[in-house]
Amino acid sequence: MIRQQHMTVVSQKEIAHRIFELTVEGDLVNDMAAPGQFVHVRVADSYEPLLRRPISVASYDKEKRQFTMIYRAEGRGTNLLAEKKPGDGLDVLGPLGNGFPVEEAAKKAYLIGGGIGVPPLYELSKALNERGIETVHILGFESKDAVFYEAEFKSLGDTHIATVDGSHGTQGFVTHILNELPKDFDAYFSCGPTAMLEAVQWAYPEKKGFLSYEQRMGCGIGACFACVCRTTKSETDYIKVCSDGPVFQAGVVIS
Amino acid sequence: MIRQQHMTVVSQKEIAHRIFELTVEGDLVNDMAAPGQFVHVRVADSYEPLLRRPISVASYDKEKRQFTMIYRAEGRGTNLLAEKKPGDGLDVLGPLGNGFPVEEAAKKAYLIGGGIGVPPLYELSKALNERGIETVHILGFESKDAVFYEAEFKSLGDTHIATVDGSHGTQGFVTHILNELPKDFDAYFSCGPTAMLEAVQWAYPEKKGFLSYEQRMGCGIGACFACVCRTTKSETDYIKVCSDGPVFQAGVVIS
Amino acid sequence: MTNLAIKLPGLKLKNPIMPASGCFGFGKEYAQLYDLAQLGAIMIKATTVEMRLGNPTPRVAETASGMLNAIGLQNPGLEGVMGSELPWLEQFDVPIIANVAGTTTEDYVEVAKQISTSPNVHALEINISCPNVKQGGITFGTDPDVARELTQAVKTVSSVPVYIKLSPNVTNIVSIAKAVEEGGADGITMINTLLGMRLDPKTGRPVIANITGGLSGPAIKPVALRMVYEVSQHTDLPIIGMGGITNVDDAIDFLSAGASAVAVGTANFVNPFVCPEIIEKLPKRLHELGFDSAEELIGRSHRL
Amino acid sequence: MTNLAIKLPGLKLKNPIMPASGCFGFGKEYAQLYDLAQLGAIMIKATTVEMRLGNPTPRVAETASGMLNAIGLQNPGLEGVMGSELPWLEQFDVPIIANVAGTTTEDYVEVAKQISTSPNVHALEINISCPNVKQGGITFGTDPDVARELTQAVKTVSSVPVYIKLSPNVTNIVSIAKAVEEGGADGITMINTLLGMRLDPKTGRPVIANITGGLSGPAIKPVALRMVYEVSQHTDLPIIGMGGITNVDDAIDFLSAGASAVAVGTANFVNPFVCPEIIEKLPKRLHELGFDSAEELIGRSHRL
Ligand SMILES: Cc1cc2nc3c(=O)[nH]c(=O)nc-3n(C[C@H](O)[C@H](O)[C@H](O)COP(=O)(O)OP(=O)(O)OC[C@H]3O[C@@H](n4cnc5c(N)ncnc54)[C@H](O)[C@@H]3O)c2cc1C
Ligand SMILES: Cc1cc2nc3c(=O)[nH]c(=O)nc-3n(C[C@H](O)[C@H](O)[C@H](O)COP(=O)(O)OP(=O)(O)OC[C@H]3O[C@@H](n4cnc5c(N)ncnc54)[C@H](O)[C@@H]3O)c2cc1C
Ligand SMILES: Cc1cc2nc3c(=O)[nH]c(=O)nc-3n(C[C@H](O)[C@H](O)[C@H](O)COP(=O)(O)O)c2cc1C
Ligand SMILES: Cc1cc2nc3c(=O)[nH]c(=O)nc-3n(C[C@H](O)[C@H](O)[C@H](O)COP(=O)(O)O)c2cc1C
Ligand code: FES
Ligand code: FES
Repeated sequence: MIRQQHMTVVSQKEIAHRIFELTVEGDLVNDMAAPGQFVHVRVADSYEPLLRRPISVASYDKEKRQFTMIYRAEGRGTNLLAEKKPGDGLDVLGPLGNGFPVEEAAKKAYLIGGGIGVPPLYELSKALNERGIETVHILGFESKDAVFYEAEFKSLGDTHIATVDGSHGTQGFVTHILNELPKDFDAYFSCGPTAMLEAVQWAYPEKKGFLSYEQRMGCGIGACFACVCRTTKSETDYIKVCSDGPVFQAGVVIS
Repeated sequence: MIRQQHMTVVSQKEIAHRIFELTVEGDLVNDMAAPGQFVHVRVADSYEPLLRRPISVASYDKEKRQFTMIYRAEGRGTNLLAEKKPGDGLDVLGPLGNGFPVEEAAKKAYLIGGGIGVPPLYELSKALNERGIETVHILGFESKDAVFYEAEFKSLGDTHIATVDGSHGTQGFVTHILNELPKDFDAYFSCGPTAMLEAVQWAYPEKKGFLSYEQRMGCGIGACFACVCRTTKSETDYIKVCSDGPVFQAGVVIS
Repeated sequence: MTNLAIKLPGLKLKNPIMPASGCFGFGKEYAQLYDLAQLGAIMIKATTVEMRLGNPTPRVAETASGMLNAIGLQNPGLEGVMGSELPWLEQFDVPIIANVAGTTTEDYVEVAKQISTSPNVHALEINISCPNVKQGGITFGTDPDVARELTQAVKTVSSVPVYIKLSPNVTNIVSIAKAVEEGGADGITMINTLLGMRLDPKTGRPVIANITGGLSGPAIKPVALRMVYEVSQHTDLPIIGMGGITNVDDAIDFLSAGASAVAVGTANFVNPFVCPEIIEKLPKRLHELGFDSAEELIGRSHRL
Repeated sequence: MTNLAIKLPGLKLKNPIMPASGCFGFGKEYAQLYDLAQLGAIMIKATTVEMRLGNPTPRVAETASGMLNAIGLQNPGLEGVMGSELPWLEQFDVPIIANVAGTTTEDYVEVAKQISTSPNVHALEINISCPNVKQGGITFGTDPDVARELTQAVKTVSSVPVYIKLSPNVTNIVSIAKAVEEGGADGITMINTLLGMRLDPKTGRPVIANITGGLSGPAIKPVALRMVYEVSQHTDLPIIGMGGITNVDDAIDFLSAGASAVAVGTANFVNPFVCPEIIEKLPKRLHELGFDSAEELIGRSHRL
């Protein structure tokens, strides 16, 4: 069920340069169904900024009724979000969308993330590992000071880091790492910039893959037609990222 | 000199129902020249609310570089102001306008205030007392729970309180008290709703009086012509409350 | 008890609050959140003869206290709307106002004729004002003669009362309103979005793929309110007012300005429960203001 | 070094930033705060033949990310402005753009003729768009023929280049722009305020004594930007753009959209130092964006 809830900030921490880890608490967490879902957050009780901001669920804990978001403070809204302190309220609409289908992985999965696309892969990796599936993490960042959750991912499986400027791990993009790795996995899951998703998709045309897309959003629940993409099915077919996605099987979305 | 300064909140206290006493610190205080001046406050670093809010200086202390405002949290802006906590920043433009001419009182002065017009009379009373002038305070409020600074004014001179509902002091308006008091003063100073200023003005046509006016403001410094009033001088004469006032000699302003 | 009911041509509204067209889809998504029967009515997304896929993305951009959109009338087409969306909405006891769009007069006539026969469609809202379709659309709303003729054409075929949705992007909105009144309109809905644009300061490029978009939200409320105030004084048609309504006091303002009911658009995205919340708060607020019914409030600004 | 200078008819601007008319009085107040010689130019408050006392108060009201004003062209009249305000401004090395207003063509001609002879007035800005004067004013800005004729009349008498200030309250701003171009205008300034209104939800009464007022501030920026973008593509006249500019990126947006310089209005009330702050930040921002001069940025949105 989708709820709008005034949740409470439990903690907020800058875990990399302008990257914040924000944990909030409330009953809404009970309805979270799969890694890869997102929430639509109202950052201020003001008309400016007006719209909610879509942020992925990076991890959740139903027992504690808490979930964590990881986001980059970039524009007006996310910078305001970064000012929230423990005890503050936060208006959250969610959980939204359909997450990654963990049941589609059999033995070994590649989790490929770029920048602020990395966060949802964390809960995904935990879920896959719980099912006994081996996970390999290939994560790309701008530079060393933007890298986060390396240790967390390492504790769940092999983890490879690429940075654009080479200041940490391999220099270049995740695709540079992928080229070097064996193709011995049965499913891949990816989240990041659209260009990265495209590249990953092309790299493994024969594998089962699931990609999480981004689009500018209005409502976040499927009513406004802001976030549509055409699909490969037919000339007239389209999906809404917010309610049909954000995760889609590789090969479906025309981006 | 008028400055725009990012001042620091020292304390904020609800001293009566939805009436807040807010003290801030910064060099801007050095330029305060007279009781009755005001500041133009930006309550949020947002476009909404957009405009600054004019608030009188209730008291100031140049040594501590602090001044105090007393205001009613009523609309959008003042309610946001009421959320400020010690240590928060506050964008203040001031000091603005011309204050009360303390030198115009010889021996005994009446200070007549209504509601949120009462605050500037506090600094004024202190200044008059310092000059050895006897002050009598006639203060009107809506009801008992809106009364503030009674003890403070009492420590400076005779203090009479009227409340509209009679829950404290005399029932009725300040004019009810004025009718009962001797006319043995040489100057009066008044701040409050325009209707009250009018009534006071009519009550003492023969006395020297100084009234502090309110108008909706844009710039607060005299540039936009938002806050004008016609005067009794001539058909074409007008004043700007923000820069020519807010204090004017009785009989000048047509309100 | 405060009476919220409002009677308008074709519409017996339980209350004067309804979601605005394009901001509520065909109701399905919001039905997950609350019972749609609470609403005064529902203005569904624009319907065109054929299915439309709309504009490329990005289709929305945020602005100060507002947003731009250029959805481009994406909709499943007359067949899809009548075959599946409207029947699905029949489960709720709520009148539907069908928003009709097109490129030519024939388009409008075709959609109006057919969709007005749906059992739960109680009125049509003729969208002559959408700024996001390149041909047709916009000109209908900016020329009084064209607006009059379109109104007449649609009136001839519609089985239910016809409301014309006015564009604010005009020099003289009263002249358009009078023209559609002459054309036989039963009511007016206003305003649609103001034409606007946002650039990315880094690249200098328009943020919206369609370059320009329609501005909505609190930012436009002063313009909308002024136009409702003007039009309500110069025509006898009832008005459903909209533009930036976000809370109960905004709704009160539009009724005071002369609207008989109001629609809430963009605010649904900010607070998906905004319509039921306003409906819940309205009786208390009316009571505080000394009114026994919503109806008494209509046009009070003119009487002061 | 980043070059901020811009050359426009009659104006050698040190930089493209200036305060907008009516938001800066005649400069005296802001001169207490900073050296006016920093400014690209100053657009002074509207001047009419005779002194005007303007509208009753309240004259301003706040709206979401904007404000309404109905000052009503209060000003000391031609004599006062030429006799005292303009001479006072001569102490600053900054070109003055005199804003000219009136009720009849003769009024405009009279003010233009005289004020254009002041030594520090380098250009006129003809305010055919003020929504707050009841007769005249507004209609000049909404009819292309009337706008053309007024432009011609003013051009005939003016000793300095003439910029026409356009109203956004029109169906087709390009047609007005083209008309004033035909009339011989040297440039365009745009936009003036959008006509709007605010009610007090408690009483139902308009907050502004004049009932309606002009909407300005960040709320209108998307509309202003769209109009500058359109007009700059359809006329050869240089444009001084304005509407909601509050920071350096807003200024960048207007230049990108096709303005050759920009004016800052309402933002002066929020931050009295906004103009010098934008001027200070502009070189660094241009450099970051990869430009060596402000001029290169002009109209870049069209070239992408
Ligand atoms: C399904 C989904 C999940 C996301 N998860 C995360 C996450 O876990 N961590 C994270 O840091 N970011 C995430 N993003 C991107 C995040 O939504 C944007 O970074 C954020 O909205 C930018 O807001 P702002 O206030 O910083 O920028 P502004 O420039 O002020 O934003 C202006 C408007 O543009 C929209 N916008 C700007 N950038 C984006 C973008 N990249 N995607 C969608 N809308 C955008 C904003 O939502 C807002 O409406 C996600 C986006 C989507 C669609
Ligand atoms: C010179 C001067 C001194 C003042 N001193 C004090 C003081 O010491 N304590 C105090 O509580 N109040 C004082 N006021 C009144 C105070 O400015 C308003 O109460 C306040 O602006 C209301 O803002 P809001 O956000 O609560 O209301 P909103 O309704 O959100 O305000 C909307 C707009 O209207 C303006 N406005 C609303 N009410 C008034 C008003 N009464 N006067 C002027 N503008 C108004 C606001 O400034 C704002 O621009 C003073 C006013 C003036 C002109
Ligand atoms: C995303 C979006 C889509 C819209 N689609 C339509 C539409 O299909 N038909 C229509 O008549 N108006 C449409 N509108 C306009 C709204 O119905 C409404 O007139 C306008 O947004 C002003 O109201 P608001 O400020 O409450 O949003 C749309 C508005 C938005 C924001
Ligand atoms: C208080 C006020 C007074 C104004 N007076 C004038 C005027 O006298 N002449 C004029 O041409 N424009 C006048 N304007 C319009 C501004 O010059 C400007 O065009 C408009 O406000 C949009 O810019 P902004 O959003 O930056 O304020 C006035 C605007 C305001 C807010
Ligand atoms: S954001 Fe509204 S449909 Fe997806
Ligand atoms: S508030 Fe601008 S002149 Fe007084």
